[in-house]
Amino acid sequence: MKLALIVLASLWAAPLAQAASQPDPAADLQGFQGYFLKRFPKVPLAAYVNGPYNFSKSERDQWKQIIEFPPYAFAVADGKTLFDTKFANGKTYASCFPNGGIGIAQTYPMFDAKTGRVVPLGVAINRCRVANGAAKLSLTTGKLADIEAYMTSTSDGKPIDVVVPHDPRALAAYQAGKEYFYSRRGQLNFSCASCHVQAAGMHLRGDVLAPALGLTASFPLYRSSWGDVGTLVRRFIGCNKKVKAEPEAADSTAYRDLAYFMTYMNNGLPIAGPGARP
Amino acid sequence: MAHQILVHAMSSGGSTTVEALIKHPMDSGFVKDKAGKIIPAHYIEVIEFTHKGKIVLTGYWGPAVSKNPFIKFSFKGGKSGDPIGISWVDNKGETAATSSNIM
Amino acid sequence: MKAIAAIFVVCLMPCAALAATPAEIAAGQKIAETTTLGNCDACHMFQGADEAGNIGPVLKDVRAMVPDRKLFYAIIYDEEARNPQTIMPAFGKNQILTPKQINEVIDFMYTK
Amino acid sequence: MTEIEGLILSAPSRRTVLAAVAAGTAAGLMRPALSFAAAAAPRASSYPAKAFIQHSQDATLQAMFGTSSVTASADVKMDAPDIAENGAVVPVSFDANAPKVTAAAILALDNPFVMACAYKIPEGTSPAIASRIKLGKTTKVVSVVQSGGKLMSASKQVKVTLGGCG
Repeated sequence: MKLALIVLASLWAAPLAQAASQPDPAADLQGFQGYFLKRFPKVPLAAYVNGPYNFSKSERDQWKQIIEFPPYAFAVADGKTLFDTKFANGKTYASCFPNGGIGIAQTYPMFDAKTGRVVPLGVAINRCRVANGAAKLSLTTGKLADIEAYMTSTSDGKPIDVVVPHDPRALAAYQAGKEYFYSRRGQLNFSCASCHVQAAGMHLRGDVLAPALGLTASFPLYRSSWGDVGTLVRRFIGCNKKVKAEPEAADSTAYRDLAYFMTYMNNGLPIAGPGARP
Repeated sequence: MAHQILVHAMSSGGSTTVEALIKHPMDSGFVKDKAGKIIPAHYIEVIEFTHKGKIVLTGYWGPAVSKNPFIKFSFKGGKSGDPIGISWVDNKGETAATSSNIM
Repeated sequence: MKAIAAIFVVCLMPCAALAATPAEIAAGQKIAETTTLGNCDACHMFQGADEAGNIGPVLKDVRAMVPDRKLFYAIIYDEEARNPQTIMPAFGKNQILTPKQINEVIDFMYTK
Repeated sequence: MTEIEGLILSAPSRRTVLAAVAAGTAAGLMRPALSFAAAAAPRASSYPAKAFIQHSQDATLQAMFGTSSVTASADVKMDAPDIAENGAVVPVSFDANAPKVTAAAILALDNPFVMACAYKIPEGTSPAIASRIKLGKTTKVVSVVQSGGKLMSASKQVKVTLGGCG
């Protein structure tokens, strides 16, 4: 037993090793991706976007059957309709984004130098609504998730390209997200990393824990347990609840920064959203 | 955007494969909502697929068919451009129908 | 049957002041297999567990693995104190299980 | 940890579907259907309602086919997972190598009602259908095919597990 615990501990130590005095996202990224590539040599980098399906053939076979006609198809279709629908002022979502919002999801979350805050795609969609006189939508599910599903589908296969600029506020946001990721919380005392780094690829009862590498690439997600499409923020709230911690607000700085760190760690991996999971 | 039906019909080698995804809650009547109240059963009972007006499959579904049901089957014949009709009726008497062409 | 055998084993041990009763062992099993309580099988494989996880060590010949009951209690109570890297929840410290429940889980695990 | 060879990117079919949905052009995709009169609504009266409220295989088959006599046959192939990823969406398909198949049914023996779905299969339609069903708990799933008036079947135990965190 002692031996097993020591082995776990050493496996776990690698991504934590760079306890940062000065945030160095590029070095973190190399360490983070390298850790997983070394630990699971059979899984190529790009395949991490398929999460648990690299670790269970049975689950992978079911997933292949499900994505043959994916259950998120309605969300993509509805999202497109919403995306193309004019606001009262005659403008559309396209007016708020570079390239009319098509093929740009891989650049989010984005650091906004004006406000000094991280802006995930969902927040950008809401900003667009407010700028055009419409009310904000829920950041977790429903119409906003559908719009995000459509926009993400237009980036399918594009490499994730999140930028942490040399701005102390951006670096601080990145660092805060990293600390959130590695901090234990809740009655169960798990960090995000407990499950998605330390126990990645292992079975939690019947479920395979997806590695943190690639995790954000398939969002928004259709989860069978949700019965519809939800955003990354919805998952953050769900995970916090599962470890019996108080979830943050959907629009909180904590979740924005966490999404920033986690998505940056996936830089270079292809967008595979919307995705489907159990 | 209620009652959508997504259809893919593809002909090859003298037969046509039809795949469809139907938007429907398929509530079983066994699940409670957040307030602890049973969500009443609401599911498709009969679904019909036609090729040029002739029935090629009739499905009888119950509450154990998954939400947003998927079905895949194939029939002999059919060529690109032929119409495929799909229609359903559920236990509340709601109906929907759509038509699409074989690719 | 297994429970009865376990009582004999416990009675033969010089350290065991009191033998675990079948009721205690059954209570321990219930706690171990209930997701909102011990949820042990989420991470640990043990005989009889249905579709257990593999995050923690397999719990087999547990008495040989952790012969010291006090140590076993401490592991369940707060393993992080002993091993800062562990992901085993602190069932006692964080009040997921009561001391009585932890002891029942131990009684059950000593039959494995 | 038993990682398997990585599956890079997504299946082509997913991309086809996605592209079609995104473009909104592919045949029949995303047409809101209520106003569409292309096909008449099926007759609800044909629904074998009685077959869908039974609690045993025998009673279900009796109500559906008028007989509960069924023979397990290697000519019925069935595909279902050993362990369901999620009980709410379990892909199940069957493929019968038999003449004159006129109907089929999928049963989940430990569901509240045994019958999941049934099909009337006209001549010219292949007796092979894939769909997704809900399983309330671990259960035997049975595919029954009516061939020349006789019932033949294949079955498989499908395990439904609890989520990890409770």
